[in-house]
Amino acid sequence: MDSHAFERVIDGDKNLTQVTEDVFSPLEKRGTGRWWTAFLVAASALFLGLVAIGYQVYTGIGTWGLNRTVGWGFDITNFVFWVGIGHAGTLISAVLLLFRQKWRTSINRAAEAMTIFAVMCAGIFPLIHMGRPWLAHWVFPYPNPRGPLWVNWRSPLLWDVFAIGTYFTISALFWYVGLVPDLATARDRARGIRKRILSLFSLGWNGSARSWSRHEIACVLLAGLATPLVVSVHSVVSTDFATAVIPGWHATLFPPYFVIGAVFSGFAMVLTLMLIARKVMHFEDYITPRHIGAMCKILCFTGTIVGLAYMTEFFTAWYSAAPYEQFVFMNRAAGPMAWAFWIMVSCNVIAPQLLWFRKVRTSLAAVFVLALVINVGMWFERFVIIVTSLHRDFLPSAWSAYIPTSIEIATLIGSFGLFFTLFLLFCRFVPMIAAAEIKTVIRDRRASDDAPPAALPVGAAGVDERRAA
Amino acid sequence: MSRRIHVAHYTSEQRLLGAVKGCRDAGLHVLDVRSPYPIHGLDELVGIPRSRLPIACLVGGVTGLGLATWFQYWTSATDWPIDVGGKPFDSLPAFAPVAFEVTILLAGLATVFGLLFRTTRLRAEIPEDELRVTDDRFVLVAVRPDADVSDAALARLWIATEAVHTSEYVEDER
Amino acid sequence: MADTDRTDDLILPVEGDGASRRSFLKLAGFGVASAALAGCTRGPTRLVVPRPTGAEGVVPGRPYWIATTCGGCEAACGVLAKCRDGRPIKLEGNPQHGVSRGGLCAVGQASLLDLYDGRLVDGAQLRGSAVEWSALDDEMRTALTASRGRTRLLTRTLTSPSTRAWVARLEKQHGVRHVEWDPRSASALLDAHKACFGVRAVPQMRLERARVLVAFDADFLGTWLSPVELAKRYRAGRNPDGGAVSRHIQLESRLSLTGCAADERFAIAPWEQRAALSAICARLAEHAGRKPPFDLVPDAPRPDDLVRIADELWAARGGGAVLLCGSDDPGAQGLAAYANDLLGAYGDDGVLNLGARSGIRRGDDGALAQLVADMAAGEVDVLIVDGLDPLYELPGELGFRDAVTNVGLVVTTSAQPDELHSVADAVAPVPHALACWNDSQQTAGEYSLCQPTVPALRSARTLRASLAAWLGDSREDRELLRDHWRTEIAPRLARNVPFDAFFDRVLHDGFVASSGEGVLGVSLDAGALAELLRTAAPAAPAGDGLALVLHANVAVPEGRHAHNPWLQEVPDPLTTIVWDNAACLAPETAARLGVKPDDVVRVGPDLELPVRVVPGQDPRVVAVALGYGVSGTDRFSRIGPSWLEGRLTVQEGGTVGSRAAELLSFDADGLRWNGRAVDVVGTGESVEVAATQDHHRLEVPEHLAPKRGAVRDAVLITDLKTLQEDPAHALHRHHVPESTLWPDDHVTTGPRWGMAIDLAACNGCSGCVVACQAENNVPVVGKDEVRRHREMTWLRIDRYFVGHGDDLRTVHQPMMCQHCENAPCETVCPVLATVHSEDGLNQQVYNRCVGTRYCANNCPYKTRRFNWFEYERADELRNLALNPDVTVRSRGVMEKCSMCVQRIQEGKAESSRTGDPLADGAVKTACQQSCPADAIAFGDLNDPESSVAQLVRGPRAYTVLEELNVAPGVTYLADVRNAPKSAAEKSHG
Amino acid sequence: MSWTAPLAFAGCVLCIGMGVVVAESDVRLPGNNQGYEPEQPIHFSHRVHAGELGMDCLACHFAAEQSRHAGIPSLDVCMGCHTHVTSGFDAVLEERDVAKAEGREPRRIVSPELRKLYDAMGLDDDLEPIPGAEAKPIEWVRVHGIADYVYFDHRVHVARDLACEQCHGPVQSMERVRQESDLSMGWCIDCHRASPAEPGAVGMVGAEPKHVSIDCVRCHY
Repeated sequence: MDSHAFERVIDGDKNLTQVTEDVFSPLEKRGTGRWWTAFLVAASALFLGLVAIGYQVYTGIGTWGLNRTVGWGFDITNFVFWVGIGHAGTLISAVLLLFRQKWRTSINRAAEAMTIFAVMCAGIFPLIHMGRPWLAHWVFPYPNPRGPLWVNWRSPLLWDVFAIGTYFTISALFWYVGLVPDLATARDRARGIRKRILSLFSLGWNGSARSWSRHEIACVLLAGLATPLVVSVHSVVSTDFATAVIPGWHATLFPPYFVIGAVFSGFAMVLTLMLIARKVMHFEDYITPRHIGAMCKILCFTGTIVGLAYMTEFFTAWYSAAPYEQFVFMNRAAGPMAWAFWIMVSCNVIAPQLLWFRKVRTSLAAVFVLALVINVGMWFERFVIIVTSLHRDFLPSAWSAYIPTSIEIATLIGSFGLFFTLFLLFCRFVPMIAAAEIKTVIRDRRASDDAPPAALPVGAAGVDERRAA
Repeated sequence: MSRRIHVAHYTSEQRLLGAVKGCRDAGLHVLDVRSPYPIHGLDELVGIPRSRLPIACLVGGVTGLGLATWFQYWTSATDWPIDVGGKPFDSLPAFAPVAFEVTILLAGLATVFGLLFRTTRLRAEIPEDELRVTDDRFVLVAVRPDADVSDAALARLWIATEAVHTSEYVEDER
Repeated sequence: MADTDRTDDLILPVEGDGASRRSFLKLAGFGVASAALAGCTRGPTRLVVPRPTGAEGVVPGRPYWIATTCGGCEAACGVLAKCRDGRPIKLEGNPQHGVSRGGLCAVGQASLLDLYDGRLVDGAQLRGSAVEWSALDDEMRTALTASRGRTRLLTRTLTSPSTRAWVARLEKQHGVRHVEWDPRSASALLDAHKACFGVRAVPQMRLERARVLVAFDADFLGTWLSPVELAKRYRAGRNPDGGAVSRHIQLESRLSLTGCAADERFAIAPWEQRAALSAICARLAEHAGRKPPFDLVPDAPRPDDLVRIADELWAARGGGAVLLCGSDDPGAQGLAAYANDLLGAYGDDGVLNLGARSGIRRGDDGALAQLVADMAAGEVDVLIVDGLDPLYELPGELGFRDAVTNVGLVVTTSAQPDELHSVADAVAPVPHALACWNDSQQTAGEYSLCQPTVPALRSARTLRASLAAWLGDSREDRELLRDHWRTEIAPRLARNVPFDAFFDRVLHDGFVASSGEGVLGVSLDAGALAELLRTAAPAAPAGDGLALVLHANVAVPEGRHAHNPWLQEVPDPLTTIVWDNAACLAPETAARLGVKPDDVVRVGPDLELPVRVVPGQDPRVVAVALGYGVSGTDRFSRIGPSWLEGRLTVQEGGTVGSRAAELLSFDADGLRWNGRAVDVVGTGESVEVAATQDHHRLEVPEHLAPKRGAVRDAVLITDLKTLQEDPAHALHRHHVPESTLWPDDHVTTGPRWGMAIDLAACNGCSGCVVACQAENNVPVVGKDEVRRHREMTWLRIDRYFVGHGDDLRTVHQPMMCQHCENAPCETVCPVLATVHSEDGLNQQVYNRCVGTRYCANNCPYKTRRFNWFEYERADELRNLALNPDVTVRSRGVMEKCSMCVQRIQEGKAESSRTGDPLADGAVKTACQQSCPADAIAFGDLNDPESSVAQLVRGPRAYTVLEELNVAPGVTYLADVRNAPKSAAEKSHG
Repeated sequence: MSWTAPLAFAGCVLCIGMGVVVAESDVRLPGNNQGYEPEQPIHFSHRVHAGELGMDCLACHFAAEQSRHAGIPSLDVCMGCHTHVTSGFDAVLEERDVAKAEGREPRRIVSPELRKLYDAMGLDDDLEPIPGAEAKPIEWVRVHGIADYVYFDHRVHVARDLACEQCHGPVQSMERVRQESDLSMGWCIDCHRASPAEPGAVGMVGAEPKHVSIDCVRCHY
């Protein structure tokens, strides 16, 4: 994926003014009918989820289909799924920035926003999966009158708290720092209360070279921090399983396997969102088939690695000669929950192989369907890892099944509702494309396009006025 | 003591860069350049010193690493050692993930706070004629040292560099 | 938890009404009620209400023990009632008691909860309305006088000698005829003994003497006669670690707990019993050089095995051999008696002792049939029923329901509103065994006393007191009892001691035994035996029909236990189901009928039951448990949490399980449990039965089995011969040397609490399950929650089948928190809610738990239990049974076996108070204490002399999932099978 | 000049600082009833009994020696003395003087507070039982309440000769009993950490027993 693959980052022969207009004018208009429809659907899903969560917190975790054997089901599946989704955003914004991939500029703002929203969705689950979520603050090591009693630094769940907390903070800061120049643009186009609000958030940005210089260094530094961070976050999430003794979880393969899976699922989600957004927001010139194609290649690559990871898991189990380990994988592929396993394999390993074909990569409809399929597959991957490993572990007497309840399904729907509600709000109120960054990639071509001014506009009057004032 | 500030607007990066060179040739001191996007190579031209943000980042990171490692060790092995799963009190390998995350967190916070500390103004007044800087205008701000450069030369310079708008004002120097 | 009241002080049933309960509060003394006072800024004000006058010996917060007798069944085991602040909170076996010797079964443990049953009748009732006792007494006196000779008293076996004395007076004074009958009848056994030896009695069974024990359908470890006593004695005769181990061969039609424990087990159909016994008898007679005084029954199943069994029995004759028969067929019982007589089992050194015959079964099926006939003929004016609900317990075909309408005055003493209440004219409710004076005679020389442990919670009167009142003696019940003891018992047992001292000593001890009863010499009446064999034998069902085997479950053996939620929620140790009975079929039978587990089948004309598949059962029978389908059990319909997808435990108006008593058959020789031919047909419907176990075998499913590791080695079984000859390799287990990456910086100097569980001793009786539930305030969660695999029991009994056919072995494994040294659960808890204590306990701190359930996921043994909901504690009266020393867990927290840490702390505190060091055995866990088989040892692993440390060093010791290196604190001792002797040895025999 | 960052920094420092202050200072957290001094149904003065009369705490709270609860004495414990002492000594002296002056036998003086005790016991002015009257319990207000998941054992602490005052404060000088300590977990732990292990004590972390156990199950089960 080098920038040479891109002759142009965007289509449509835009100049600076047009870029500004394209990016900012949708924010200044009323929402379209399509936007409102989408928003209402998403908000309804969110409302459904809130009702489900409220009911569950009020009544008890028993409203989920968990049992003595399967202590985690949809909750942690959704958590890992959403954390994984977030990874593509960071990868696009940080890793591709470090690799100076200019094509990222069209999609990085939205991808980062997606990261933040996905992490927010993810963060809900560890909170509500607690039996007593109102005591969730106990996971923080704050001074307390209990001794003080600290926390268990050995617990991967605690690592999660720090990893997700850091990830959210750094992602949000990175996103916001990158957003400041565009907020300033919006501010300068706005009036009244809108201008005052935007003034506050744009931190007095005036585009001075000094600011730009520091801004760029800060972005590179944050990208440098975010890159190992993003790798660590899903590695830490994977340790929730990898450090456990449960066969099917207890594997050193997990950190890289989870990270690549996260990238895979994240890119699938980016594709899903971008394909929708370019249509709805009319960003066809900015999110071009070349962008889609590049992401498809990443999907194909990561999907194949994910397939390799699946095979490695089976190989490890076989080669370990550990009967419990071997059984778990036999059970995964042929046991009572084999259907989930085969959904996972077909969606994540087999389906992406279609992306080897240029024809598929260039068909937006095919790519959209594939992205959805991969999203489903990656959700099932987490489900398979969590549930099939738990439901039949060591002692046969404790084996049991897991059937989700309506409350869990509603909560899952609600998390999608939250994600899309936030994303739709983002589309309406925040410049979805990093206009300032786009301007850097078009500048070479557009340098001499502006006609020279016919005459010097005299500004002497201005001087006088100022002096007088 | 006061000084005269000259502001010139341009429509492209090339013209701006030309103007910066022209100003310097003309003996004007370029105070600042404002642009809708970052322009590489301006730092030297305008004379912007090397940023110290990386240092802030490093300091934040080292602080985070030290603080997190010490705090985990202190709470688990010194303040209240508890036998957890037969692991030693000072389970240093298990402390690595949190230490790493806190390192990143503090490094990132230090960077961002450093950036904000150096660049932001909450009540910035953007002059009405500079609103297009964030859109498609390039603005050059220069100061004329005393009277070395004549008004006419200046006007010629603006025409030569294809400025679309100019203004000047007097700033009281503290 | 923070805002609930402290349960130990919450004595007052706040919403309870009735003067007795309020006065109970006053008597109970120290208590705290919570009241929110207006204007108070510090939350609810808590009141402390000390009793106005202190009671002697009762210190607030300090437990005291009252020796009394269990009222759970007729076996009348001795119990110590642990009381706090004026009420019993736990029952434990009385270790000194001659019968139960410290053990207590599930039913006994759970009988505590019945004391706090708020649904029981409070005070006398006459024709449906509450009356003063005096009004009832007047009515009864009139009726008894008027109906001279036409009054019948129908009771279970009355084990109380003082009550029997009053019954005798009643018989004498009013010509009342007393009929004894037992729902779990031993009538065939009694009748056979009567016929053969002239003694209508169940002999005392000294199983500890048996070297070869053959049992036909006798579930003596589970439900037959006196399971706790017999389990103790059986266990005493089987000590694989150095002592003698009896050979136990079980022949039975369904799989029973006793069959699971047997060294060898054969499934035979009920109609094959006579033939099998006959074959054994013939072989024994051949050895003895005698000719059997009866015609042999042909077509014995497995003749070679029977000959071998007979040979084994013969080799151990003269004291070491016994043949137990639990059959309802008098013919089979007669054959068993003949075999035992040949074997010398009734001799001085024999296993069976008719001298010290058991007093716990006297019921006479024939007398009951006669009673019903008399009633039908209108010859009964007054019927007094005690302890029975014939409308529930008897099949309709006997005609009790019609006959009872001919009776002028029906009196029941049942406090539980049962079916008889619907036809009874008067109710004279009896108190709970823990709230009254009583006595019991287990064998000829063993007496137990029963004393109140709590002030009366409701107005009730024992049968003795009622009879006395109706005979015009209005003394207090205690006086009646003392009077009997003064005149009848003391003179025999304590001639030289003043009565008061004697009585006080018995009260303190809970029991008294005479210094040995002689053995009753008997001689077999061959003619009577031949006569017995002429009775109708059970016949094989025609065609494809199955023979019905009705049996009692361990936890809910009879209908009267159906109102106990603790018992209903004990997973049946064979089927693992709760809150239900089922039609148990052998796998091949189920396949033949085309039904799967949970499919509903119709058994007989209209009994619909879900199917459970039980390997090892005879394929020609269907086994159904009695004791279910009791009317009024819909009180439990809402016992579980109610939520959107929650389902009721039982439908309103329905019953828990289905009543199978309708299928009992009554023929000329008495009640038949077994052998009725029934059609079993699938209805096409299926229900979700609540079972705690989904996978029943140690083998993993065949198509998923890895090449090595098809069998999970959670339970190890060894052979007695191997164990004795090469103990080091008895387990065929590769010992993994302990290794660790970590430095061991948790050196502790004190005890490390540990447990050893002997799988050879454990018979799965589930007494420990209820003991744990009672001790640790484990909530009852209802059928729906168990169906969702959310049972809360800290201690579960895993039941595994391993092997097939004759090699099928059914093993029970008590499984609870293993208190691992390197506990996987501890590492993963983010908030340090589960950490290790300095004395080796895996601590679970409820108030710190935020409920991530990570610990439960990471527990390889899956012994952690999560409070999915705020489980029901609404029954304030039942809450009195809560243990004040254990936190009542709120929703959202994890819990698990604590190794009864409250007992450890109590032991330490007492040791600290008295200054005496904590001795081995001073602290007993609840499960250990109750175990009738002494399968559980608990103590300090760091003390090499402690009993548990010695067991852990033994050759049978292993830990489950040893290869995970979690270093469990619970060690299991491998099951031992005393396999049949080799062919060479056989020829010697 | 930029002041966003200083503001943010100040905010963070403030938050952390407040946390520390709350944890370390006398700020009372919810659930902390330190200083609680409720009115009781009978004005029983610990100052008089434990202070002036010098009675041993265990004389009335005898359960503390044998049980986890110290116990509130039942009324007959009170009656042990108050059968004879029916009023304050001053009132008795005064009555004696008055009686002397009036030339009659001194009457029994019953103080209004003790009257409540006799009422509860169902006794008349001559301390004879009133026919038909039942003894009623007194509903004292609990001063020292701990959460229901905490099992504090008085007996162990008494056995180790811990002075009652150490936790309950100078009760002998309190007219009305006041909760002196905050009874927080940290307060318990601090004392346990500061107290040396009993000689021959068992199960301490490390090779040498350092202090009284602070195992969770010491109090929570």
